[in-house]
Amino acid sequence: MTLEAFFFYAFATLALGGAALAVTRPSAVHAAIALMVSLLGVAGLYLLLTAEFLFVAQIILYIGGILLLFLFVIMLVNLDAGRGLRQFHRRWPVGAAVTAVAGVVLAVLWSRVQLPPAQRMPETGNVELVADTLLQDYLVPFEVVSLLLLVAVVGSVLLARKRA
Amino acid sequence: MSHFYTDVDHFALLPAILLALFGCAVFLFDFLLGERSRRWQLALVLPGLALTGWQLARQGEIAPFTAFHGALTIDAFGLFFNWLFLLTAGLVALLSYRYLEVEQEHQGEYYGLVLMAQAGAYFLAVGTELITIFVGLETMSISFYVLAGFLRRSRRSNEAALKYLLLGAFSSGILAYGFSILYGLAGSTYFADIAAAVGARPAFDPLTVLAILTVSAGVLFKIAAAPFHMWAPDVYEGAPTAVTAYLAVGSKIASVALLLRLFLGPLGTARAAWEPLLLVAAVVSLTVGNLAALTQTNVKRLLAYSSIAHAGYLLLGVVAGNATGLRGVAIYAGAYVFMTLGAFAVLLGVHGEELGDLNGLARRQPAVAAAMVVFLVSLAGLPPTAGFVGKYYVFLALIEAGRYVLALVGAVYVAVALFYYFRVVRCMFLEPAAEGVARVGLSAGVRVALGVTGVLTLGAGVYPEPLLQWAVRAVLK
Amino acid sequence: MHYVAVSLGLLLIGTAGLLLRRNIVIILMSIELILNAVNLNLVAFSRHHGNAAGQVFAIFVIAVAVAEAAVGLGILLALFRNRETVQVDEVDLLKW
Amino acid sequence: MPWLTALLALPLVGFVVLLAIPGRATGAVRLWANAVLLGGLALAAPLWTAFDRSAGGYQFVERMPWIPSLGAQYLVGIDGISLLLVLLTALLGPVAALASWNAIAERVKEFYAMLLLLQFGMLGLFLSLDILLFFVFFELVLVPMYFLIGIWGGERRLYAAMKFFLYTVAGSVVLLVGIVALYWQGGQQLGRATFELTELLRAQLPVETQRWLFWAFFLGFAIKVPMVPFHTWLPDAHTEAPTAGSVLLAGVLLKMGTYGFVRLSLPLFPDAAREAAPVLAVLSIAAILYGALICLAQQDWKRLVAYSSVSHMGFCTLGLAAMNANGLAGSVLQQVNHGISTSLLFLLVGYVYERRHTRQIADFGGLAMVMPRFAFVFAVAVFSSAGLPLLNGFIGEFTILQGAFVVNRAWAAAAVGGIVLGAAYLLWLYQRTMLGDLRNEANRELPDLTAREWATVLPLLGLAVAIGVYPQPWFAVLERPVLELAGRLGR
Repeated sequence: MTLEAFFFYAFATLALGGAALAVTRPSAVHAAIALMVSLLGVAGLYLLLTAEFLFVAQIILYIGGILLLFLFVIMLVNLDAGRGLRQFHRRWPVGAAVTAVAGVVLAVLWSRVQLPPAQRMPETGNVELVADTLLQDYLVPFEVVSLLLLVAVVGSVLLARKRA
Repeated sequence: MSHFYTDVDHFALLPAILLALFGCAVFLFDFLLGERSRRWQLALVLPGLALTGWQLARQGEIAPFTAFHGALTIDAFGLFFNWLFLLTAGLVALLSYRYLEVEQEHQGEYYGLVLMAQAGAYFLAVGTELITIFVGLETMSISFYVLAGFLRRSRRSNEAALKYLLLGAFSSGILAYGFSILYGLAGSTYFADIAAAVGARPAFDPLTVLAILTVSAGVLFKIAAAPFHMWAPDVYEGAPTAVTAYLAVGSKIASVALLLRLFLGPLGTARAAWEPLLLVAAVVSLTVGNLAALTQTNVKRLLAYSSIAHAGYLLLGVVAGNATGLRGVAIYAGAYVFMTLGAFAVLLGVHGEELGDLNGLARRQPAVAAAMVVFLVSLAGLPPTAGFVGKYYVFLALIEAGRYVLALVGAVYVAVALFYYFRVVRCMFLEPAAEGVARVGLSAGVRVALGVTGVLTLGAGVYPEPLLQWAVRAVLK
Repeated sequence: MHYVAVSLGLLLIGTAGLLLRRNIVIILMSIELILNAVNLNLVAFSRHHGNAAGQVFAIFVIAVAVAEAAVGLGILLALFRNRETVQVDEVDLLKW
Repeated sequence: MPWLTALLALPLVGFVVLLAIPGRATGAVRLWANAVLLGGLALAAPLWTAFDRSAGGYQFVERMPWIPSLGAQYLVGIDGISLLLVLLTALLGPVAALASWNAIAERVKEFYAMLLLLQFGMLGLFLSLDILLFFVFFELVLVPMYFLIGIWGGERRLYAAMKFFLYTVAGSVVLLVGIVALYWQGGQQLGRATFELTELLRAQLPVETQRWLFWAFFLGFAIKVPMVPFHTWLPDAHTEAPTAGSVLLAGVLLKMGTYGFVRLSLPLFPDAAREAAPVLAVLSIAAILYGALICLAQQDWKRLVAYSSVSHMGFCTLGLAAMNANGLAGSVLQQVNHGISTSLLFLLVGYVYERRHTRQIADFGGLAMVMPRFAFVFAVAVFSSAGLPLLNGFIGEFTILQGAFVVNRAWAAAAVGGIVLGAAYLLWLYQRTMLGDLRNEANRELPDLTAREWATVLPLLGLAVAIGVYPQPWFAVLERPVLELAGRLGR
């Protein structure tokens, strides 16, 4: 087993195991911590894929930003008060069946997939490469995403602020 | 300007820039001036829309072109849908004016979000690159999530926003997953490259099928087609009525534009794989929408189910797979804008949403009731209204494609739809009014909106030629 | 290919969480899992194709995830002010 | 002069002007509506003399582009068949309006607005020579009729209005698919897409296609006629509708179905029509006999008249099924006759109902003693409806029987049975209501026909007698179009 393979399986286990825990834990705080583990695993996979920029972005934005936001809200509304309650929908078999069917279909299809031939990454550093691509080829979404974030900021402030 | 951002690029982006600028201006004025600005916000929105319209008109004067290395394609198709967005946003702004005051949530952010949603929709109509489309879609969707929850005091509004967000974000995730597969397939996010890559693969290639499955799930959700429709009735019912109007019209036709761009563009050569999917979705949508609408007592919910059925008709036009079908989709989309906004304008005008609220409307406000009859007849698809022309084209397209059974199914559901639409008519004309219902004055905005939609719905039915000519040009090659 | 399998796993776990759980915060987390599945796909394909477009796409997906989470939690707070619950099916004024 | 357009536009203009009259000025509303409809009659009447009986094809044709992208035009014109139906419509419109003068006290303005809109739709249908235009008018009449029944109808008006509406729409959506398919198939044949009737008649459709299209059209028209087994909407709608509604429904709207057969189904799909003739005939005979038998069991005066329509329209469709000159001419004339005699019956029922507010046959008897003039008119109406010689019904039914006899004697024999039954229930109705002793004291003080009521029944009476005594001019108008059609059908 190569070192890379070892790391891949380790990170994959973290990602999937954390994810599985996150959606099954009754406590929202525990779920958030499990989610963090999962996100860390994904970040590790990014590193293996030589996407250093995303590795950093994942850690800072996701784990530093989004998760913090989640924890903050969980604390604010005292979510764990609901721990003793039923955690799953009454109609959970339907959801489980849908997921299972989708999973089987997608897995079977994926197992037959033939990807186009692989290409080598350019030799430039990852961060430069990403920055170049972003600003040359993806200028429009870059501009639009600022709108998106503006809307999100205005919207969340509007919705969450106390009433006058 | 640099080669990253040429004059052409700028010209292509200008309508969105204007919308964003005016949106920001609304946010800013509200922030700086507070209460005092609120009376003038409409005076900011309408010129913004007018300037946008001017730019669209300028774009329409020249031949189709692409910008940003093919990320945006300004063609008649995109312009057609953008004009529809413009009309929608303008009418929604007019409708919202008094409504927000009555609901005591008259806040400036509202109009800013309306413009931002339209800016996002702009990229759905002209975007030919996955990331642009995705970000545009999300800009629009997030604006709608916030708008749906705009009545913060109302639990129904909160819940509608929450449901919309949870399911909307889920569907965006699935759609993005599909996009990631398309990228994996082509190694590029530009439609031209993806189309070439898909075309080079054999029919029913697993990777293509995977992309189609996930992309269609996401898009069908966005246009509220069965079996991904379950959010629509709740969200339509719970959201503020003016927002529901925007949601039902703006979000739906923007997503239809997205669907056409994706399925006729990069996925065009894989037609054999997606056509059956859309066909099933269309028939199921017609069935679910029409049958569920039969028992509704809330008019907003009824219109939600009917909009699911309309998604079915739109999909039938795509399934037909010929030029007539695409023309039909464009005409149907146009008619849908007029008649649906009109119906919601009536609901806003009478300040009610239950069937019972409409009882005796013909006595209190005969003109409003008469206008509602026109909209309902058009929604059902009877002549001489715009809705008939749309359905006519869809049926014609199906018959040209030899799909007689589908045409017949679509036609039979017209009769079913009439049953529930005429329950509304019955309430307005044949039932006595409840005690103590006062005649409500119509705001100027509602009057204008009713007039415009009424004239367009009836006019496009009696003399459809201009609409047809316009729609013919808008067909994607 | 292995990365794609992990991604599919994340997608399915996220879907299952979304369809089965009642706690709104955990549903929002499930959506984050789905978006991570997307990103893993994108980055893996980016490596495979030797261009950075997939990574750029992933950045945008992260931005979208941030925006959705912020607005989602904002709505949650507004809802919580009106009624003290975060279980989905107690959000029942409208039929779910 | 664009004569037909003027005739068609008049009620529409009247409708728009009416909307401008304040609803409280009921007198002005009534006057205006009646004046407009009478004006329509004045415009239509000269067509009778101006019409060139020796010329084939369509006359007074006017054409304007409407939807060029679809090949649909505003194309109106008349031949002998539509001439008669246009005249009938133009006559029954003012009759219905005048008959409602006192009967309608509620929402007067809306009532007359609907009446004018209805008149517009009915005239448009008989005038249009473009199939899309035809369909638009076919649907256009539904909405005003829905309101006429639903607002001013009897106790079960909501149910009846919805039933009428849904039945007809269900048929017409199938008709629409048929029209679209015809447009497409015909366009393929002709090399250009068009809705123009005379153009489409040139297309040589394969029999298989004709068959599908014929049955699609059949469903739309058969529900409208209505033919058994699609007739169940009719008794409810006719019974619950206000008098004006019943008059127009029975007098004109039902003819839209038979007219659809004559104008579209038979000439466009002659091969399929010939094949379907036995089915049409059997359904027609079933309608004749079934309608008559049901009438014998009716307790409700108006419902009896309603069911008699099923029976009488059966004769019209039987004439169509014969598909020869006699059958077709008789069918068209019988459509006019039925319009006259059934309208008379509905008017008279309506007048009695206005006086007594009951329609139960058992509540009456011996009315001839208190209302002799009424009884006289009613007698003529009953005789005309029952097909007694020297009155119009006889001429129509006799011609149809002649036509049917040539094709199949059994059909004619069964139909004769229907005539006998018809005479039986009508005369029995007359005996139970008009003759005998005055059993019910409430009927003693009933006033006889007023001048206004006379004005509504006299023209119909005159026509019933005129057609019955001297039918030649009526057949003369029909001769050319009917021979042409029979030629197309190969009979």
